[in-house]
Amino acid sequence: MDIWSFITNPFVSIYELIRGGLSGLLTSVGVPDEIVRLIVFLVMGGIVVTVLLIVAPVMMMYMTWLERKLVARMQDRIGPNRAGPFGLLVPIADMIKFLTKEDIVPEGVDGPVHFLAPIVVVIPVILSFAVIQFGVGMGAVDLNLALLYLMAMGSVATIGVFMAGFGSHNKFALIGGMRAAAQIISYEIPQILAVAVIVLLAGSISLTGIIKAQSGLFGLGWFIFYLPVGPIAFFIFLLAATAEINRVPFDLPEAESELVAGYHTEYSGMKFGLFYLAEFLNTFLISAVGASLFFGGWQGPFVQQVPVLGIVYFFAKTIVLIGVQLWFRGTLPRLRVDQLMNFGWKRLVPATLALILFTASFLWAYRLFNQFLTGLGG
Amino acid sequence: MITTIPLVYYLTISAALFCLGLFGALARRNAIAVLMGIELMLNAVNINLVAFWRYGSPDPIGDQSGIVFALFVITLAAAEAAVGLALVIAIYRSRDTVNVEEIDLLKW
Amino acid sequence: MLLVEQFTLLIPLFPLLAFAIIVLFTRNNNRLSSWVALIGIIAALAVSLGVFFEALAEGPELAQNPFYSAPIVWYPFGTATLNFGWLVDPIGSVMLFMVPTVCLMIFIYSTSYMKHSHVDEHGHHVSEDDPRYARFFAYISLFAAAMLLLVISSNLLQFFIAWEIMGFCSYALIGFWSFRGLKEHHIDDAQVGRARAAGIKAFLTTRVGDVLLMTGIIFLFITVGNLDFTQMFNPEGLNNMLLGEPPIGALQWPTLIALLIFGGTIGKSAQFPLHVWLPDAMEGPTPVSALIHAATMVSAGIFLVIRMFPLFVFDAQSGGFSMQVVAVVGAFTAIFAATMGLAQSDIKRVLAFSTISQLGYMLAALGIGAFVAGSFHLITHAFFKALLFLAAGAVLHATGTNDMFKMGGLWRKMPITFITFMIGALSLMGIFPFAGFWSKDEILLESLREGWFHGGAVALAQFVYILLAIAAFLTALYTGRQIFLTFFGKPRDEHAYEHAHESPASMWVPLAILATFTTFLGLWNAPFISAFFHFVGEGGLVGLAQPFEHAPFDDLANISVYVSLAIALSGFLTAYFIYGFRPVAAGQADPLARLGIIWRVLANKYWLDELYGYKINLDGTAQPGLLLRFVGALSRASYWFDRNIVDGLVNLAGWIGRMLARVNGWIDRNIVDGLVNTTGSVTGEIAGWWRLMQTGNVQNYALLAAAGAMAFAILFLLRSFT
Amino acid sequence: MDVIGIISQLVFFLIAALTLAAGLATVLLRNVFHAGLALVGTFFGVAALYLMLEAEFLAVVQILIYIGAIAVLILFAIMLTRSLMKNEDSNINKQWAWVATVIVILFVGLFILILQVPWQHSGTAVYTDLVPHLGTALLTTYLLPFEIVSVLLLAALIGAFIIARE
Repeated sequence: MDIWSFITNPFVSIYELIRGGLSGLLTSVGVPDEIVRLIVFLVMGGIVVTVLLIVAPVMMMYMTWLERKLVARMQDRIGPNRAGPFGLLVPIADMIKFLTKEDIVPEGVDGPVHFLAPIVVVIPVILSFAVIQFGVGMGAVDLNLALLYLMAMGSVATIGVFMAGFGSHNKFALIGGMRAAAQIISYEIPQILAVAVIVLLAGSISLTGIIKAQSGLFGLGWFIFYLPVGPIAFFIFLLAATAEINRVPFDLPEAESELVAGYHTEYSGMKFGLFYLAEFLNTFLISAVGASLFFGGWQGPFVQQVPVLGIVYFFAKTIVLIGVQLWFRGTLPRLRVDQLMNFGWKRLVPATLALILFTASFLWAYRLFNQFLTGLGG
Repeated sequence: MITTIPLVYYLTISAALFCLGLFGALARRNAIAVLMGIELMLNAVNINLVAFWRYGSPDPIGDQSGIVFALFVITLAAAEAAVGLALVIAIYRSRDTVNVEEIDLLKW
Repeated sequence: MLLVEQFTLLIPLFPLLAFAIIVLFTRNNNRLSSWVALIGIIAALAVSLGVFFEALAEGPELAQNPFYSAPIVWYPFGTATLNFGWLVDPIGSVMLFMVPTVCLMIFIYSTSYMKHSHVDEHGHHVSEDDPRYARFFAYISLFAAAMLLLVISSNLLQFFIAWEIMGFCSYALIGFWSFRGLKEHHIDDAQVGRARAAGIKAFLTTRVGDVLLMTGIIFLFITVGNLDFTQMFNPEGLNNMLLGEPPIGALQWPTLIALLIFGGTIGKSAQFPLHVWLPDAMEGPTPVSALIHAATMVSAGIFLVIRMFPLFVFDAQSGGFSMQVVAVVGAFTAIFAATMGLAQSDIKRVLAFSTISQLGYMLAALGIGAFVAGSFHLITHAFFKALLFLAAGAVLHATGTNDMFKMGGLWRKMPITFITFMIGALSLMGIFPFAGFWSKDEILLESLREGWFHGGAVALAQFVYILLAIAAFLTALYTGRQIFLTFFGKPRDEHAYEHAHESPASMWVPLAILATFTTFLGLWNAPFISAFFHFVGEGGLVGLAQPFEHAPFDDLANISVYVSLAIALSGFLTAYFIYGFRPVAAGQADPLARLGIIWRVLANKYWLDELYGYKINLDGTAQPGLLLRFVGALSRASYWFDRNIVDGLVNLAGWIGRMLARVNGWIDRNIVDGLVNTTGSVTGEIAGWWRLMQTGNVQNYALLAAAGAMAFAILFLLRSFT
Repeated sequence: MDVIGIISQLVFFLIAALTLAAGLATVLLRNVFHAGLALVGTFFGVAALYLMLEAEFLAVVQILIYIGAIAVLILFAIMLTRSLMKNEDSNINKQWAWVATVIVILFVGLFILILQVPWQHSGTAVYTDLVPHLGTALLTTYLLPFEIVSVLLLAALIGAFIIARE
């Protein structure tokens, strides 16, 4: 391994070094091959998971900071500015607060359900991170069913929301939970259909495949540029995904003016912190997925030569998309329940169906045209 | 990996799950619990279909009929759940109960 | 190499797209809608011409290696697959040249024709669009799309789908004025009634043929196992039909199927006895008549016979008589319709009967095996008949009436229309050198040669020749009558004459273009050139390997030319002596009416409408024909019979029964009841005990079912293990 | 048997035990909501079994449809009909003893049957992307059932809507 490739691709290089060293060590000690592979698999998996589990909460903490800053600017305020420079230590203070606050369990709650709900909400999100491709060759797993897997994980979170709403023994929580569940299953459909458009374009349901399909045009052949399908699909995806994770303007399940705090009304301390974590990780997740599907993920100029640029591109795109969602939050009012359901079922679903039909027929015509061109050449 | 677990294991689990589901469907009072029992039975059947595909088919890649049938079963289960639960809710609205024993308009 | 052929499927797609766009988006904007339709048909024409020229470049070899691809898997079931695609052979490519060209002319013409002028409350002449202008263009676009789809169909089922779409379009367009909005001044209630009845009549009459056709297709699929034109006629498939029991007596399968398919043609191409719808179809707007008569609907029927020609040939070779039937029906219809055409006063109806008659020519030609002559007449007829209809439309648009006895002397007012109409009429009569002359003469020549000079006498061809020759005379006669009544003599209705004016450019330019085609198209297959024959006939046909025999340009041909020219001229001269020499004055009856009873027979169209059709009166009312009335009367009679006699018998039986029942009742109450009550109470006791099984609890039932199933399973297992 | 084999058997037994335990909880738990959650657990276990059988696509579909749709629907129905099931004396009906007898016999019979039949393992280890083949099979060989199932789904959609609306 020469120094240039180490500099241009440091993370993967370090990973490869550790793996090579470990397996070499074990083989030289005389451990059978099969066991070596098993141990290396477990150890390297552990390392990747640990890195992910550290990066994700840190990311989330600074997203809360970003949200406060941005929303404050939109509301003509300064935002956090006391703890540390530009208030950069506020998230840390927040975390300490969450960890040290008393965990109140109200009377009459359904004990195990109430206890497990925040965990069930957080786990699918973290599991989803397994398939995200953070850079060139930097995904925990390169699953060939990655998109389907992401959708499946997104739908599992509903169970957690249900548990929180039902287990709290509180009518606000119950209504919030039911609203959340109805909203999630309603908006799951346009989301999956919008993603299906991209699947049609890329001809793959693996995230790597989709990102690779956008490598044209000097790393800028992103699906968002596929007019007119790309922007429309992206718009629908963004709306549906925002609704699916219950953020403004679709934050009815936790509408503070109607339902106190929705399904997590009865949570405090670190359990509330987990809900909070899940919400921000979800925001990060859908931004990352959106960036991968529509903006080429880690694709960009010179990424083939300098792979580490991929991480920069990926995070830049993701943060811009997060910014867009925060912008929603800063500017848009909340919808009513009937408006929400009507919009989902009567506007988004038909629109996405039409879009799929259009894309498919367009691709068909394009293929025919290509055949024609081939005929010309022959 | 596949060779280390005999087919019999899967069939046994499937049989056990099927029996549990049958018990749920036949012995629970709550109509929704009855539907849950039926879902368990369908799942058991699916395990069988997939296991037979995996172990029994001479060409598991080219001939995925086990998977296809499992997919159809899942689809039918979804339709069944939707209609079944709609019926339960309709009954609940008109008779204020979801206890299967009280829903006996056909009684002698 | 440029392969325009790859884009054949786009041809019907363009007008279809135009239809969709008009219906979905631009229906509120008349001008835009007409442009959409025009662009659609122009695009179709462009691609069609590309395909046509490519086909010309391929030459006669194209017949055995047609442009063919069936990439669209419509439905795979079992081992058979229905694939849709395109098939362009020589005659198909010529149709691809003819159909969109004529359609384009009609479309351009319609943009002006569908405007109506009337006098508003201030006394000004106002010209405004028909209230259903956009809809009209949507319909004719769909019509053109269906016809183009039919022409390029690779599969009989695809063909049938297009065929049925056309059926619907004809219904919608013939009945186009079947209701009337508040502001519609140009139509009256009588016309609304006629349009309504005519639309239904056209639809239902053609339906009879369509059902026969569908039955034929089903039988064909059963016996041959394939509906693809390229694979249907392979020898094994055809020979399959001869295996097994013949369906009805001596009628073998190929004959039956060919006749059923020909039934479709009879309906669609208005052959006797299903021709009754076509004259009434004149209630639609004139461009529609032109579309139906020239480019689309009736041509589709002939084209069906052309496509299925190998089947007819096979039937003839295996001893069937389907081709004879085609020839006899065609020849008979040719003369039969021509006689009726003599006695019509409506300018469009004369043309309608001439269409029926000319279609008869084509079928007679196909029936005696003169494939190329029949096909060529189909093409030329499309051009000159479209021309005639559009010119007639210009006349009635200008005069506001379609009664020829209210016209007269119009040549001064409408010179261009007159000249173009004359060209079309001369072509129809078969006067040298117009297109109709060449194609019609060829049919006569072929039948003449077949009948007497081709190795012995063939009675069928002789019959055909005589009938067609008489029909040619009659054709010239009624066409001459039409010309003299319409354009010559003194105006018989001053108001209509005053109102008349030359049409705008968008109406006469299409006329001029069509007239050009009519003048020169015939040379394509003139005996000394025969280019059309080389292209279409020399390679045989898809599914028919042997080429058609090319008749030499010999003495017989020369004589035949003079004979047919003489027949036509004599007919025209007869017309001149009756109508032109001493013009019919206003209010005077038709000179031919002196024929008396024969005239009345002809003018009333042999009373066929009254016999089995549906008579549509001028005032918009309609009466069912005798057959329909007979069926109606029959059902009324059976109703009466049922009410009075059957019911009476039943009532009598009832009364007797009641009397007996009284006696019985006593016995019953006193003796039987005792027994029954005993039985009943015993049963009741038992049942009261048994019914407890019906708990109404679904889980009980399910448990019993599960236990029962299990018991059976255990029984089965025990048996299999021991 | 090698180490990997032992480990995979251990994993299998773990999954099997969890699946059956969750299934048992589904049919026995008194609180219907808890039973519903146990049902979710069973679904997860079955998905894991699919993974053991190398049917990844089906595993993901199992999670997406069974957990994401069917289980959520069931939990919804439980919430909508919740209030009446509070003070119920028993969650098991009167015929439970009969049912138990029947299922025990059934299970024993099935188990004997499973052991008796000489199963033939013809499957070889195949790790390839099965999904393209599956998609092709669905749209060619199984096109007719596929279309019928889609019509059935539409019918169920409309039917459920008509039945459940007020």
